[in-house]
Amino acid sequence: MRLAIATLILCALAGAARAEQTLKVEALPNDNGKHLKVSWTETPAVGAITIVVRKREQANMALGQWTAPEKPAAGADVGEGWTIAYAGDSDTSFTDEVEPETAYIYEVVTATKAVGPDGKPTWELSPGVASDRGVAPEAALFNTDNWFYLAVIGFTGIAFFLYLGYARRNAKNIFIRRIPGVDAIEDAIGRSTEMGRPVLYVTGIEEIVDIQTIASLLILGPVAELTAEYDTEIKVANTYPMTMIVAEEIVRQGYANAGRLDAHKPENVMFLTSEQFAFAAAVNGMILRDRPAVNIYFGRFFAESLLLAETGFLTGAVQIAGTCEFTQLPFFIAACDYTLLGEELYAVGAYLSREPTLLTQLKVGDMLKLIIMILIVVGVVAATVDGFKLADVLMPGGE
Amino acid sequence: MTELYFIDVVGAWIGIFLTLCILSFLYKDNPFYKFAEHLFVGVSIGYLVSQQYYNVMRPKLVDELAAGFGGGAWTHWLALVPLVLFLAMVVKTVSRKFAWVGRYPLAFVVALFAGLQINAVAQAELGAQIKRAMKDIDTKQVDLQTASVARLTPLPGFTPAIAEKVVAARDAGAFVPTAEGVQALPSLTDAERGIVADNRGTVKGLDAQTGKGRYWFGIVSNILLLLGTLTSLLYFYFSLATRAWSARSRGSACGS
Amino acid sequence: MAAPEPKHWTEKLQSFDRRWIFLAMGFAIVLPLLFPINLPIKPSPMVQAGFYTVEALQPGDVVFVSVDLEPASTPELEPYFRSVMLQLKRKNVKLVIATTWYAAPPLVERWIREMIENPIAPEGTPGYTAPLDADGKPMYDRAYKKNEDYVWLGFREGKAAVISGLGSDLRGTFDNRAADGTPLDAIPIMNGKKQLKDFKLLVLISAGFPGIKEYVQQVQSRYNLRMVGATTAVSTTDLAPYYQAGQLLGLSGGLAAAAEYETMVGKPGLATQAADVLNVSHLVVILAIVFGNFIFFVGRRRKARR
Amino acid sequence: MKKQLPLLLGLIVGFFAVIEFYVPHYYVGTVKNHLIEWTLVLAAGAYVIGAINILQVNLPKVRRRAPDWEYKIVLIVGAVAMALIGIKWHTFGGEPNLAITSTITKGAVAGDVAVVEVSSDELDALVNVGPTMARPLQSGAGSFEVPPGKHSIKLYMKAAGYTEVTGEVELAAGDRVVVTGSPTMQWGPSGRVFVWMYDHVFAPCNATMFALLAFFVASAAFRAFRARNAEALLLLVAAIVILIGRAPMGRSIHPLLPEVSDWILDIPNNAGRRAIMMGAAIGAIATGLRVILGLERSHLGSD
Repeated sequence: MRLAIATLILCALAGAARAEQTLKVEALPNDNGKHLKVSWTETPAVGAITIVVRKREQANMALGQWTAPEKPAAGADVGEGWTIAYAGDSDTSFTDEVEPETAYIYEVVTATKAVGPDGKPTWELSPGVASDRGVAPEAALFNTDNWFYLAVIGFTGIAFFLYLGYARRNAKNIFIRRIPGVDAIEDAIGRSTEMGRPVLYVTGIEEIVDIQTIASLLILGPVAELTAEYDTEIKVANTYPMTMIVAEEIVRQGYANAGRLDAHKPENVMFLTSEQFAFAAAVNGMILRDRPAVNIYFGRFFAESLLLAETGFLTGAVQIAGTCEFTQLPFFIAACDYTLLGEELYAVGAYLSREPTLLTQLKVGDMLKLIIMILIVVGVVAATVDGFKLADVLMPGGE
Repeated sequence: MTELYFIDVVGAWIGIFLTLCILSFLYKDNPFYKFAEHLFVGVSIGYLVSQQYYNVMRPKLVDELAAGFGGGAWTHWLALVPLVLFLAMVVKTVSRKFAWVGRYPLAFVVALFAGLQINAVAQAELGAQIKRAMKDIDTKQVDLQTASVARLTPLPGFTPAIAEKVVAARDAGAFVPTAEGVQALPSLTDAERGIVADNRGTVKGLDAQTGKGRYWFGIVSNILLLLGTLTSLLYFYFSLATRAWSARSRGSACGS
Repeated sequence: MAAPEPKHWTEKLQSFDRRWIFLAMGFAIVLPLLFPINLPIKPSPMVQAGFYTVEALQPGDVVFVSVDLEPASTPELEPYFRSVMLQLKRKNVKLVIATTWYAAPPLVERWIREMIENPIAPEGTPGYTAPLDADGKPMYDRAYKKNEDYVWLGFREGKAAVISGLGSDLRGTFDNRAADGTPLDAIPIMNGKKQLKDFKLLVLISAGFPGIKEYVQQVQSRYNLRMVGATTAVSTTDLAPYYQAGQLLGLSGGLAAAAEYETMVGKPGLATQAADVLNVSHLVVILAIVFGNFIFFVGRRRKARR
Repeated sequence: MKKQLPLLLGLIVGFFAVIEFYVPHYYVGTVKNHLIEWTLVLAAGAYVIGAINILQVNLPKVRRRAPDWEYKIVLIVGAVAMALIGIKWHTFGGEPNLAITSTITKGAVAGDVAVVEVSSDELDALVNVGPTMARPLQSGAGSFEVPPGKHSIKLYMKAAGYTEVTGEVELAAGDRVVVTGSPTMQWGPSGRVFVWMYDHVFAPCNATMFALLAFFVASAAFRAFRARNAEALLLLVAAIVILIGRAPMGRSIHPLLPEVSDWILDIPNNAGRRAIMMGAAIGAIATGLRVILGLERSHLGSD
């Protein structure tokens, strides 16, 4: 026992005597399989720099068989199989990007400026400290930093299926609060039939890759059904061709469900242009010249929201808008008759069709919101009372 | 400005003419606006078609297939997949009988981005906002005696330069750790002294946020923020009818 | 049919034609341009933070500039671009420029020809005193040379996906070549630059989506990048939380902030002139609100008394 | 059967898109990038169908002389013209020559200076010899005295949309070099006519449409901010405080104004914003799941 302690003190002393450079190479947790973390202890004296070189494990080059170039930069090849991974003077660790599934050996060296025999500046290298065995990056299969998001999505999925059974059995007595904007849709379409003017439906300014555009298209189905039943024309303005193709399919489906497939006019579902303000100009033209009785703006909108809404007000149309784009809500509230805020856009389908799956979505959303509210209160109390950061436990990575 | 070619001078006048055409829309819809609108929409479509071809179709489809034909790696043949899906979409718009073929590209695109958006939204919107909502509401004052440059910079009246000067003065020992001391710091330029003076204040300003105790205005604000967030979340609850009374007034608030 | 009772002036007011307001707004925009009032401009903290972060750069640093806008947002963002380019060029900072907006390339290429390939404020520009560098010499900006002092990478379609691509593999996203086809390996300022984190600072000029928000969400926290930005007034409230959370080192939102940035760089230009327009037009909007309420209350009292 | 298979494809692709976020393995990352690239190609290809749709919508109106049919012609002609201008015609006969040709004759000039003589078919091209500023050629010719050494030469036009002809020349004292090369007019997205249309049609219309917003904000404010009830009054007061607070003059009217307007934005506005964002996120997650799990079929069309 005493011998062990003695040797410990000895090498501690030895360590202290000559500040010896140590090198550590490790694979990163939650890594995509291409990164290695290289760290060392000694920082170079002023004017000197640290150079770290790497080589594949199989390359049977002996250590130290390389010369430093005049201006060492990361990525430069030096001698057989060795490449510079890092050259700098301030850090004591860095993350290196390497080929996946290959083991690498690193060597760290401090290089001080010196004048070579032929008068040209060269680097005088201290004896290199190399990692004893090759280390390969590890590709993780599950990112532990993101577990909370998977939990949220998993909960939503499972609760969805559990509640769906219940919702299918008694969809009638499921209570959901009134949203004035949604009730107004059916009255407005009725009004458009009386006035004999078409319904204008704008699916937002974003491509189909955006969830708000997908939500807008899913609402278009029931709305098209209503216009088929009330026997009035629906004009759908789209910003992107892909959205137009899906919208045309959905409107056709709506007319088919209402049994009025013959009344469906494919050319009423239009691709105008993808440029934001040219689209606003084209829709303004439609509003002024076709004079629709109802303007429905569902989806993602940006600066052109007020252009459309103000022009619509000029023609006296009933205007119903819905978006999650926070910066545009004030413009819609100021200029439209009814505005759906944020998540109400996703709830419109449930009100129009009272379909079990859509009602389930609202109920599951409420459950998730309740859990999140409790989490926030608990998190704040914990953070305030004894500084325990629940947020960092739930979501380690990120801001 | 170097003098322009004649054609560019003509172009400038065309630009002015079109600007006035569109501004005439403010008066009322008129043929000039209709002309400018349709020309603008047409030109933007042409711009998009050309831009989409040279920035997407050419590099990601035409060149890939050419490389594939030229005996490149097998990965170039992957570009056939979008080509097949695209042809399926064309078939759908052309013939009603084979329209079902067009379902595959639509299902593929809608499902892919629904999935990607779920995660993006879960992290960037839901997760980030929950994290911000969970912050400690007990905000302490910043102690000028010990705070680092990074802690000092966000204070009102501070810039990175002022923070460094305060830390330097503190290390030199000649520094009174109060807002007054900061303003009276000899090494400040008068522009910086003006900035500090502008942001003094015992409620919300520099004086309130520096010292050893608590920053009360910050605490009250945080509590209000927390309560505001929770009540707003409840406001949108689908299962509660509490909003019936406000629905009527909100409905009329924005109805004219 | 007796002649209808003459309309009381309050009823006439009810059908007030909104085009008078358009006329008032028109004058509010034109008059201050002709007769400048030059109200004082005091830089706000967010703008100062951005200015000082850029000021801290050293000659020879390489900065990534993302210009995500279209002609519509030029009035709010061109003045900032001109000022920050002057600030960077007079410090001889190298520039790598790119865009994720399809409507931007011809506009950015014109700006490059006007402001980067030619000096913005060379020696002897009236009303401009260049700041002094470490050893007291006045720093002037000069004509930058393509692929030596700056690189124009051009545009890539894909919106937010491009930004996450820049974060992980910048060269792959631009197929290893600049907009004019020169391979990136042949450009000196590009060596060692494989990802966004290899740049000293990111200067993001964004008019909307995709823009600063996508840069913060996709790459800022993952690669711990230093970023400053400018945006339009309407998105400022959307992006201010990122400044408060420390993810953005500085933010200048809208024309007012661009005017502040111009005064800090020391070369007042378009934004400073337009700041007066901003003040007067804000006044017109406030008057419109007050006048609207006046009509409403007068009308309601009239109805109540009848 | 025709609807089950696409739904299955949707389920697989959607499930992968969800899982991708949680598996850092680089295989998964490359597969995701390929999928995204395919959707980009699909979206670009969709413009072909978009163009067909535009013709389907507008041509009947022209044939039937529906109201405003003349403007539909302007639209179609504008689109077709801009698309044609956007094609790189100048590269069809092989890429234009971008390098200068230079022939050096030794010892042709006295003294320790060298002469660069430039001749170009493009009569008013500009030429940069080494660091000197651009100098226009006189009807295609020009000669410049330069110190000996390496010089980069660039021939270009002052208007955008032309190719640049560049090259390097190594000159010793007394050399005379004849440099020829002429910038050619480009077509396609950075071509002369395309950029002209962008600068003089696209940009003014784009900017002016955005400018209309200033007028509409005033008229919307005039109409909407009427204090009908307590809520509308609150809306009105907050709007005015922030309007003045954030205007450049705000700080000089009263230093407290920007403070109050910032507080309104930081606390009450932020609370509402946070709740709406969280609620919208929950709604988006539920909608996205509905699409992936195949509970939503309307986008796949009728049988």
